[in-house]
Amino acid sequence: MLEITPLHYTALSAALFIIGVIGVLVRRNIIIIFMSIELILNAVNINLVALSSQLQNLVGQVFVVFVIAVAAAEAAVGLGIIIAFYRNKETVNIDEMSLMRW
Amino acid sequence: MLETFIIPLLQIAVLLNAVLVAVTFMVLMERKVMAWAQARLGPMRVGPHGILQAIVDPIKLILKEDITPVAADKWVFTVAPIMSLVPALVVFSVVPFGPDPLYYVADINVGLLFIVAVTSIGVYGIILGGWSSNSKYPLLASLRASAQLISYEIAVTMTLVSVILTSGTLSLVGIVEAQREAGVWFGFIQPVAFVLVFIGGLAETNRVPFDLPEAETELTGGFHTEYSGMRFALFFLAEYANIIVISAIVAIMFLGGWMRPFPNVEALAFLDLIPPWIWLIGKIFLFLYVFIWIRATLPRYRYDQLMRLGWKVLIPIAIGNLVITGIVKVLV
Amino acid sequence: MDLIWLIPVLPGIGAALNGLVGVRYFDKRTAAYVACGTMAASLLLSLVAFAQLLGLPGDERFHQVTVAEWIPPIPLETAGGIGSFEVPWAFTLDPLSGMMILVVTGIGLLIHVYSVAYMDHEPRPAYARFFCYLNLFCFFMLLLVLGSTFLVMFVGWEGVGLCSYLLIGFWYHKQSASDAGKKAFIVNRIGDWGFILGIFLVFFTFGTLDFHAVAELAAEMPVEAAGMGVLSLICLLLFVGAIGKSAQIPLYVWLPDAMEGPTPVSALIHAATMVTAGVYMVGRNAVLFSHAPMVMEIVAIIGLATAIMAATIGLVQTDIKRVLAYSTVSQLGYMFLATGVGAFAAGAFHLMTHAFFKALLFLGSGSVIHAMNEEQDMRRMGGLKQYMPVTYATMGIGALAIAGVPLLSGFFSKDEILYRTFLHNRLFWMLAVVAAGMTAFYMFRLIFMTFYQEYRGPAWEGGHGDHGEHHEDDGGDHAWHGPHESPRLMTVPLIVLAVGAVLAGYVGVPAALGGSNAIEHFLEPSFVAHAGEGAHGEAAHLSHLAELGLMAISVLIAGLGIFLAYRNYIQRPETADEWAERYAGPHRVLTNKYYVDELYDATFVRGTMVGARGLWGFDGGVVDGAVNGTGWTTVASSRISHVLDKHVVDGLVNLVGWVCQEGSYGFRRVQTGLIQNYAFATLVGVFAFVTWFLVGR
Amino acid sequence: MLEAAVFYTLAVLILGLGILVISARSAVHSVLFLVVNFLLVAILYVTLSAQFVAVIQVLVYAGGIVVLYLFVVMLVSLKRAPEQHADTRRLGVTGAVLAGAVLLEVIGIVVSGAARSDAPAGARGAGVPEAISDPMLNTEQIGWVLYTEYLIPFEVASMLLLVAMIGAIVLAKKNL
Repeated sequence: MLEITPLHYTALSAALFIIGVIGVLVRRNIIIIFMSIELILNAVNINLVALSSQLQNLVGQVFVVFVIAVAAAEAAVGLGIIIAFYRNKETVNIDEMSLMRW
Repeated sequence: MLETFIIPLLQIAVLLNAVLVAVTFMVLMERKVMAWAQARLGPMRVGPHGILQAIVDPIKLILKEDITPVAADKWVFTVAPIMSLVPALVVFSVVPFGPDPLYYVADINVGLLFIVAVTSIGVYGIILGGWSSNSKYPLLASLRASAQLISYEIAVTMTLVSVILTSGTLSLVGIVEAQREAGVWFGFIQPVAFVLVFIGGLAETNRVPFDLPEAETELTGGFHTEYSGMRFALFFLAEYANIIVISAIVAIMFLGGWMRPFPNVEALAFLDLIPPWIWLIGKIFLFLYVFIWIRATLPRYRYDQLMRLGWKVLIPIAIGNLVITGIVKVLV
Repeated sequence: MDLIWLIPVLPGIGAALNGLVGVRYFDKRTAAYVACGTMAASLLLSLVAFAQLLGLPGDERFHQVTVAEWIPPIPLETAGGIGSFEVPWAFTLDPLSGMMILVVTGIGLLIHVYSVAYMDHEPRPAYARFFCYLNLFCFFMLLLVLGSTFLVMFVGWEGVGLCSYLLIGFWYHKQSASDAGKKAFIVNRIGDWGFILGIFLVFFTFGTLDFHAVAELAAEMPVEAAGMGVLSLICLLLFVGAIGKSAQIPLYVWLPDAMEGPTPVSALIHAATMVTAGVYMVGRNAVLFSHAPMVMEIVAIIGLATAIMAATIGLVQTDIKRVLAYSTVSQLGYMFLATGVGAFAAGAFHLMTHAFFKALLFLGSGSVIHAMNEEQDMRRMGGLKQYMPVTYATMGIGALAIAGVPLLSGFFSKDEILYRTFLHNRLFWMLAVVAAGMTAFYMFRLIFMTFYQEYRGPAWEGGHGDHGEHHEDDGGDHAWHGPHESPRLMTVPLIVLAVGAVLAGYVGVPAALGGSNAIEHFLEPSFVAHAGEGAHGEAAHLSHLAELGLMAISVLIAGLGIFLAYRNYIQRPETADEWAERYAGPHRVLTNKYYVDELYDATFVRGTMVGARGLWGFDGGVVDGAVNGTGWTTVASSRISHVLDKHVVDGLVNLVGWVCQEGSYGFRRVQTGLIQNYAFATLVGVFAFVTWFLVGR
Repeated sequence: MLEAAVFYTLAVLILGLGILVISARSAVHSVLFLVVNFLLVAILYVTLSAQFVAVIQVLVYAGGIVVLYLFVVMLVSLKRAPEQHADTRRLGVTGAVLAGAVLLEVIGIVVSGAARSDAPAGARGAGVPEAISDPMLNTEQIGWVLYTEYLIPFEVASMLLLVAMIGAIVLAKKNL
């Protein structure tokens, strides 16, 4: 228990991941949902870095860089969509974003 | 135990105190220099030539009533100044005052990047401070400040990359050593970067002529209009600490840090009698003086001019400088 | 001599120039110069070639030039196994073709020159077109003459047929002209059918199409004295072709109608050159025919019958050109008679002399027609001697020559034929002499009706006669000022031809008259397989005295014919009508040309029409019925298919759609528009996967 | 011992801040917690001797992306609470329960994996030049891998960022 193995990091990662998932599923403010998604990405990153350290392999850290780049792109476009949506509907409630259903 | 905890803690304590004292004296210095520039005397009452004013001012701020507006988000209102000050102080942990490990808290291999990263955290303090006040002028000021910060951060970071290319390392100690090996300060190799970083530093610290977030004529007091007492003092500290940080970075990167002028010229060896940390502090003071000098000299930019300068002038020049540096680096 | 291929090509170039460029861009002068220039060049070449030919020893007068490959070797089955079917563009110059190219180019040039004036009324494009056709005709005719294989000759053969069609129908806006053109073309088809079959058989039999090779191979074969062998069949088929082209019974009907074409055309194509192609072809294959005596007999009989029949029709015709046309048919009959009795050289000799005097006569008649403002009926002429003396004189010479008056060309060639016929069969000789007498009669009837008697033609402005009878002016753009002598361009060829008509006979003065019959010896190598072998038909000989006697008889008969004509048309012009009344039946038959056209019309044409109607009815009733039935069946079946389609297939399709629709009503409830519920679905998947992973371990 | 203490402290803080992020009533508070969370994660990276990634985490995440969130939160000044309206069909609670179940399962896997202790220790991926022995060389090594082996993905990522930038501008502009 006191020796920190990669499995500890994996457990931490899984827990953070699930927290993010719960955030995505439960909250209705779409901005917070986005932040939950960032949490999920961070959980993944923790896993990557931990395993990179464990395996003495830098590829994990390289992928963290890519994940961050994708997260930045996602945030930029996603928040742009939110702003555009807010301009029209004056709301950020995800339950009110259902115009395209039948 | 000694090396991992005691010495660093001592270093941190010394550094923090030094910075905080330096800030108080810098306020005095600013007032004095401004006064001289405007043919006034400045503070003269407390101590000889008002020197003790530097001690009196903080005491005043600490003793003042700490007001929290009713409509404010109290929690955030409290956190904001801390988030503003902490990054400014953290940055000092990687600033080397001399070649010996005793002179710096840490020499990490991503030092410059660390500085950039940590200073970028400082923007939270401004934004949250303005937002949590729940008042229109602070909100506008904080939006202005954060936009300005982010814009100029791009230009400054891009410029720093060209310096990194020149030195070949991210470590601040390494950069200084690289200047020793090069035999010349990077300010002469990278004059454009020098000027750019300095201008960017002016903007990042919201100094004249880029002090729009604190433009009294437009926004009364800026993002800290609603602040008073100790929390205001923290913002104040953070701002001046940032100025010192910028000065220190510019001094380290472009003026050889702790080294004497012409470190390779044996004839000037007598200058080594002065300890390295004094050299660095001297250079920092030089820049602080220039900051104040500029404040006393230049008028304020308009906001659109500010943004145009950042995006359409500085960033293109920074990219061009980077490209040229890269080409020269490949060719030489 | 290696350049003989240029002889046909030059007029071809002229034709191409006039046809492709001239019709649109050349003025009349240029077109005329191009046409006459190429012909003159061709004539010059022919003369040179002929001179070179004469320079050779008698038994080496054979020169063959291969210009290019035409049909590359193709293995084909023949009687003697697999043969190689190979046809080069090869040209042969030997005495026969040498004589022919002189005739074609020489008379061709004269007629070209004549046409320059004669066709002057034509508008510019038609003028160029005319010379294009005329040049093209010369090209094909020379190809026919010079071609050293059957197939090259056939190309020329068909080409001249085409040009004949084009030139007969030259005034295509005239119904009768275009009909005549079509008639000529279609009647010729029958002959060509025989010709091409003959060619097939030649190749199948001998494995080659080269005349010389065929002749040498055929010479090896036995003479088919009794019965019909393959050689006889070949000769018969070839002769069918000759009949068509040379207007013999029963395919002569197109030639009189061909007179609808311009007169120079009649002179060149339908008198001097093309119609003699049949004779030439038979002569070219003399060796083959020599080996088929039975066919020779047929040739002689048909020639004789044609000679007599055409002559009798010629007696009563009133159209000046038709008289000449029947005369041509008759003379061609003579030529076939000559070849039929084995006197190939005599036939060729007569061919040459005939070319001169018949061309002369046609051109003369053209001159008359020209003078009479396109009038062709002799009954509306008369007394033209005073108006056009040159024409009168030259035509008179021509008539004397054709009538067989001694010392003129016709006398020598015709008497040679009669003499050889006499040797062959006396009955033939008698009939031929009668025909000769009739020839003399109708020729002089023509001369007398045209140039003597009173002027019976229409009046002209400023002249005598009343204005009421003023003839329709065909030209329209120029006023007619009465009969007049033709321009120099027309009279000069007449004179040249008249000289030719007088002198041409002297190349073949018979031995009986102290001559050496040079032409016969000259031509002889062309009619035998191997030079120097000697002629077959020289079995019988008469004494010179007997020969002279025969001549005297034929001259007497000719004189009688001339006298009768003189009596009937000069002394007592009414006699002709009296005779016509007295022998009304025969006269009517003759006037109507033995009703042959009507007969053909009733049998072949009507038969074809009836057959076509029947087929049309079959087509309309049975074939169309079948097609319509098929269509109806299709429609009916498609109706059924439609019903099936609508209810079964569409039903299935609609069923699928309905099922999808109904199903989707249920499933669309899943689409709540709540993004988090979709994310929940993902989570369910994750849960399932992780569970599987946990349990699976 | 020290390592374990640092790890557990960081883990508790990270998870606690994560829960605060998703449970905070005010979006601004969420953002604040998120920033702190990211900073703590960066510290975690430092303990794993991944300094470069840690700095990037601070620079890009904390200093860039979250600032963007903060802007948006501030711009979207809501007249009514964003969570006011709730669709009746949403499966939020079920989802949370299911997510918890997944977490339990994963931890079960982790625990059983730890019990077996046959983790592929020392298993190294192919194509990586050397071990991360010297922390001072971390940045250099990452740069090396990134600019040689992963050059094309790197460039693709840059294109992605460019496209995202243009897209964001197009979306945000009222009228282009």
